[in-house]
Amino acid sequence: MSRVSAFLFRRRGGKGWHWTDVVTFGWLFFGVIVMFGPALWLIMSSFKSPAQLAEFPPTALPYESRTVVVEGYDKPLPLFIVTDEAGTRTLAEVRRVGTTAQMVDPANSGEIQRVNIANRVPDRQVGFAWDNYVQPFLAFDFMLYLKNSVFVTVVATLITLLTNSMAAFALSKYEFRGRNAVMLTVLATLMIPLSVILVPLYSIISAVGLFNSLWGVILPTVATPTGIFLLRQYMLTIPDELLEAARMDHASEWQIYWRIVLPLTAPALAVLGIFSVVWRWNDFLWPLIVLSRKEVYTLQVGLNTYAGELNVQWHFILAMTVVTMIPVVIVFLFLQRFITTGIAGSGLK
Amino acid sequence: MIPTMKRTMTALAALGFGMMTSAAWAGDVRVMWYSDGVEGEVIADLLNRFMEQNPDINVILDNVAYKVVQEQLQIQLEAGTGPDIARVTNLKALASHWLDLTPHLQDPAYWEANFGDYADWMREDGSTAINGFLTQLTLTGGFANKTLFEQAGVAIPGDDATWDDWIAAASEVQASQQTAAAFAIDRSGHRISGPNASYGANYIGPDRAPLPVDAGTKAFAEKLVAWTNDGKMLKDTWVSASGSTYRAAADDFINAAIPFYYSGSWQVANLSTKIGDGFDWVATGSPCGTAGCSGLGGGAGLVAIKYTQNPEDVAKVMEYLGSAAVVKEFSERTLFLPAHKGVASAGGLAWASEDPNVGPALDKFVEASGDIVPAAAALPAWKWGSAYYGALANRISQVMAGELTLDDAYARIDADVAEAVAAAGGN
Amino acid sequence: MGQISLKGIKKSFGAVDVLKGIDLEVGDGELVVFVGPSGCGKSTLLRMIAGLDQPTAGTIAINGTDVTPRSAADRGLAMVFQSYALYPHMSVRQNMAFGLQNTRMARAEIDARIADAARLLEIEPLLERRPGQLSGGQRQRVAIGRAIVRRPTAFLLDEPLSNLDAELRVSMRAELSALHARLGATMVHVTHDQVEAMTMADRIVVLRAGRIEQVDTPLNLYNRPANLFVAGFIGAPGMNMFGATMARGVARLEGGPEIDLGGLPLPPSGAVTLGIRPQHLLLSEGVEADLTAKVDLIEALGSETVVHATLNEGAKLLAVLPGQPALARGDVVGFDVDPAMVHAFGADGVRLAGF
Amino acid sequence: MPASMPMWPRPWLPPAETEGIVAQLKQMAGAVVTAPLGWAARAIDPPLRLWQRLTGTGGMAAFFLLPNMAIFGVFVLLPLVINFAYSMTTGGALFLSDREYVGAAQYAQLLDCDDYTDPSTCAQDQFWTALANTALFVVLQVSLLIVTATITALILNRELRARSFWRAVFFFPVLLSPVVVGLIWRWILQRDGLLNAMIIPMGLDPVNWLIERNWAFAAAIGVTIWAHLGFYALILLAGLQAIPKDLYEAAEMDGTKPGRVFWRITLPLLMPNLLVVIVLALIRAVQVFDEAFVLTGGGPGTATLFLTQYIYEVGFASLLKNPGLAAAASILMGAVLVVLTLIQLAISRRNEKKGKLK
Repeated sequence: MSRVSAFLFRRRGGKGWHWTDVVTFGWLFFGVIVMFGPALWLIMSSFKSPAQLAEFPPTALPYESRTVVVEGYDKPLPLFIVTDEAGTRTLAEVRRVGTTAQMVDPANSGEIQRVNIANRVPDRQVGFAWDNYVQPFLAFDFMLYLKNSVFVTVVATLITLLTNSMAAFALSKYEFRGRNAVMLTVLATLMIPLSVILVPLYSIISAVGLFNSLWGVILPTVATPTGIFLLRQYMLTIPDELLEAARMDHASEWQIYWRIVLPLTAPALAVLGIFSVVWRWNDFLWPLIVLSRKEVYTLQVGLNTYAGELNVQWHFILAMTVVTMIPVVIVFLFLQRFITTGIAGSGLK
Repeated sequence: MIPTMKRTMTALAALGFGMMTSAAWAGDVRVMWYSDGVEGEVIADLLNRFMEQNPDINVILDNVAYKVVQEQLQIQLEAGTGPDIARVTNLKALASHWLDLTPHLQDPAYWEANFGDYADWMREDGSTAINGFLTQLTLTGGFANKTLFEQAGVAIPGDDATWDDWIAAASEVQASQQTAAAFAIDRSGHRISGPNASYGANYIGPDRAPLPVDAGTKAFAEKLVAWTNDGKMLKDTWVSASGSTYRAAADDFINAAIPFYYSGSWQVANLSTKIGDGFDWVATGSPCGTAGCSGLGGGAGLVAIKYTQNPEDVAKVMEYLGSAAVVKEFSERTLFLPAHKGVASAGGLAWASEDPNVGPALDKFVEASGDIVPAAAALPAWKWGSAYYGALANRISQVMAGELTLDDAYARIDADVAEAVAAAGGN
Repeated sequence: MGQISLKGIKKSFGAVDVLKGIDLEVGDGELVVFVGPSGCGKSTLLRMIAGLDQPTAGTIAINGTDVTPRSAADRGLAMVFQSYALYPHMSVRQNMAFGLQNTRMARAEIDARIADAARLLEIEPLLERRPGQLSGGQRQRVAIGRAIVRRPTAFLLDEPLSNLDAELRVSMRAELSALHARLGATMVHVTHDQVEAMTMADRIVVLRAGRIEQVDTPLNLYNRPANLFVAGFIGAPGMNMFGATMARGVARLEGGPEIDLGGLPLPPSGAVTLGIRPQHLLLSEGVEADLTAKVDLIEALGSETVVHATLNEGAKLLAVLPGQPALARGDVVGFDVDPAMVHAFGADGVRLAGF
Repeated sequence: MPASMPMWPRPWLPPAETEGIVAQLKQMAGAVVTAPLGWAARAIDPPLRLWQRLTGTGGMAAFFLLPNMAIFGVFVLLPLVINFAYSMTTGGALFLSDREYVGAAQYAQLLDCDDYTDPSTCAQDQFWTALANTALFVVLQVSLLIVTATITALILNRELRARSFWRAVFFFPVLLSPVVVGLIWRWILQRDGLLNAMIIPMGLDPVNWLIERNWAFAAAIGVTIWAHLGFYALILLAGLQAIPKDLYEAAEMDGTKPGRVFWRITLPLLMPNLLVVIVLALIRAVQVFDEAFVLTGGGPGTATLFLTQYIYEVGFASLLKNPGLAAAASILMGAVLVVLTLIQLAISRRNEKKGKLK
């Protein structure tokens, strides 16, 4: 651990500590706690039993009660640490009646002791409620939902990349009448939140028969103004001479797009791709509205079936949330270095 | 006429999109179901058994979030689509979309006899249709943390204790046991409507149009606000959201942060699982007001939807699920109160729980159902119920948050309800 | 075959007329250089030949066929861009193959052509590299290679040497000339550098402000510039220009000395401009110098010496003298003028008849 | 050589990383994906060449725009148009044909106030409360976000070990779904949540973070910053990395103090990125919904009720939906957004011009 921190905190300059260094590491330390802490806590909590989730104060680690099999009793009995005038000892609880618990010494099962419940605390050990993970996999069509989620994410991302880059190509490399009007429309809709057009969008989806279809989830999300904007800004930095060289090389406009512009836009495409994957994977509100048949549920929608009218089965939701986070994190780990390059180059500078 | 055109359009569009949509096949019956607890698994078991007996009918169970039933189902129905059967709580407001099963049932008289009492909750005013049945009867009522009361040395108030008595007792416990508050009520207009009725409130006018907020509602609302302000009522539940958002305080009760909790019978299974051996708890029925000691009935209904392609199969599924043996098993396994007259009056339900607190609690709710006052009994079958509940929760919580005065809130509630009625076309 | 003929080419961008009517014939196998100051329209003209821009008026014919409406892809020309415009994501080989693949050429043929061009340009070891990994000169060769493999009707070169450092530019210049000699193909070369134009061209087209000023071989341009602009543009350092007034066959320089230019076909009277190249001023041996000037600055280059001087009348004068004459700043020296080397232009700037 | 040697543009080369990325992507995608894609791209080339010959570049522009604009038109523009039509109608029906035309009545209803400074005098008091909340939220959230993102970018731009690790730390929440973000923080901030459990042992009084009006509002701001900080910090970081190092070296030679370096060198050169960040952050702040909705549900009372939530609840979530009123509210909101769009446009225009001058 100390070696890790020595590595992380060692300064390249190697000179003495300037106040800016103090601020830097203060901020970074704070960042790790505040940024990672909550996620770590989410993961820990996903291993807690329902009762433990409702507990206050919450514990950092998931615990489970220690039990013991005592002669004369069919089921394992939970162990408690009892502290009273007779001293501190570990007893197994047989039953509790009001404020009094009937307990036995596991070693000496004959004698029932009566203990005030205020004097005992459960004897617990760190234990992971794997059931939170196992149960949904058994009861819940996880593989089906995963398939749907992957389909939506992959197809939506591919369509997004293709159609947005084509549009961005036209908007950045051609002069034509109405170009500014198109650009203006795209920019204006950049800021229309989905929640505002839910009802009309829903009526369109249901009119074209895409209700309860994964395409109903995919299509409204792929024509992202953000994507066009990002890609166009990047394409503006590609010199027109390259396109002219290709024209001299007998290339058609389509080939210019496909073989010259598209590969050169790779960093911006990577950025849009990452965001598209993250967005589509995490999409919740819209799929929830469009999909109400289990064959077409995505993970996020399937997860939400644990939210009932009166009760929410948090332990399952937490566990499945952790599971659904994994692919996004993996995608990020693989592509994270492209993000900076892509943003740097995408004309956002 | 218009809906037919729309469906033709939809069908044409579906053709255009080829196999993108999974069209319902004849013989398929889709059930849209939400779960609060284990009932999803239980119904899946029951339906599997049904399919073994009826191999020609394929029942598909779509477990959805409650939000879907609450928010999206209505829009699906408007569009003339939707499942064949759905478990719904907003029964009355959507009544025009339900299928009349009468011509498809083998024995309508059985349905009339056993589910007839609640049939009005789900059919349009004046109709005699059989649209479905209640999967469970719910009744609002209180729960007390017996262990906390005992530790505080405070006696649990008796059956005819008033709300004031209960809150006074719970406050003593709060003071002695240092709990966060004395009590909590779920954030829901439905939840406070039973107590309102106990103070003489009535929402329904002679023409079945909504009445302005009356003295009974005001009496209880004033108490709630006062209790919130002096820290007796847990502030979090009501104040922590805006609009008509539902918030339950069950976790606070489970966590022993409140000695008294006013919710309803559906919580029994939940409390049993989560409290386990943590403390003893009892169901208390509803405390009394000046006009009675009423809770508010309710329930989730399983209804057939009239846009189905194969009503005969739907009727078969409904007949199976509504049969006495199935209702009994469902109730026993889910710890829900049955809404089936025969099953309820026969008694002897073998509750599938080892928790000693469960049986007495459920029995208490059955007993308390006799205390429902007429004004409360009429509410589930009233179409503007949801509008009224929503406005109550929305505005009273604003008073608790210090944003409105009570008088302003009453005026706002009346205006909100009137607006909702107007927006819905006023019919 | 690679004849290009331009007829009445005009080009306007909005209200700005960039080209004001260009007529030009480029013969097969000829290396023609367009030269002129920036903004003269030379690059625009080249792009119109290429098909990358459309003329506002006029026709372009290649080998007698009117190609004006054809797109760049269909004119059979190849172009080398100033920035080389190599596809950065392709290897050198792919860069060269791209244009051939677009014409659906057989793979074996493509490989053979690339191998030929690579050998010719000595870039064989670079074939698998990316443009980013090449030096400027190497990129230049690749850009030329990409044009060569196409076996085009004509090569269009848009300031291909301007991004190279001075030394490399000189050697590439020679290589390009050698290449032209070897390929025998028509080349149209655009440059703003008159040295480049002089050293490479079969014929030079001097452009200014959208018009052709003169078309001729390099030496003819040097020896017989058609007007003041060409005279000033061609040759380095630039020609000395003196305004003069003719009176009785004697030229009187502005406010100063008279030079007897007997025997020259000068008009008997009126204003003329006399041009004398710095190389054509000789140090006067005798007392009777044609021009007397005071030396301001001396740039000794070894083989020659550049003298900046001021005439008594205040006009500046530049002379390039052979060898290393013993001069110092402040010296007053006399220069002789060889009348045969004097250029004379009329008031309209056009070379006077008889010169 | 002529004295006025023109400034020729340097030959364009993509950022050095591009080639690596292309190679990587190719490897990752593998022949399985690229082969059919390449085949498809080749297959549609001949018909497209014909199309190009027939219609010229104008036709090609249309071709490239068509797929996106078709989808865009049906699923973005059309709903906006329908929404406008909705705002002129009343009733609970979904299809326009079933709705009753009422003209501007919904707008009148929304704008019906006795005193515009006091939402409680308005017929739709919660609309005005939401509007006021949104305005305050936008101002506070955006300014705080900019400051924290700038600090983070400055720090990440220092010569740190494991810089990509630190970058990932701050970027990571961007990957989480807004619902998850809201849930996590609700658990941390609720009365019996993690934060109170942590401060009680420190001898502090627990605070009901989501129930106290000001704390709840602050929580909404803090959590949205938490979720988006990384994205904006990265844009700013890209800008910082583009600032030539020799400027700093020159400043160091001059003995300039760090604060002065920041105000006089870093900030002016960072301005283009900063403007982009401000505009994007403004847009996102006006649209604030998911995280805040899950976190506070608009409470306490209506202290964190924002416009989008109001529209969502009125038009969609409540049992008695009023899509007409919601549509009218969204059109009014749109009017505000159009103003922001114009600002955005002006900025990007200016940047483009600057780029051309360079």
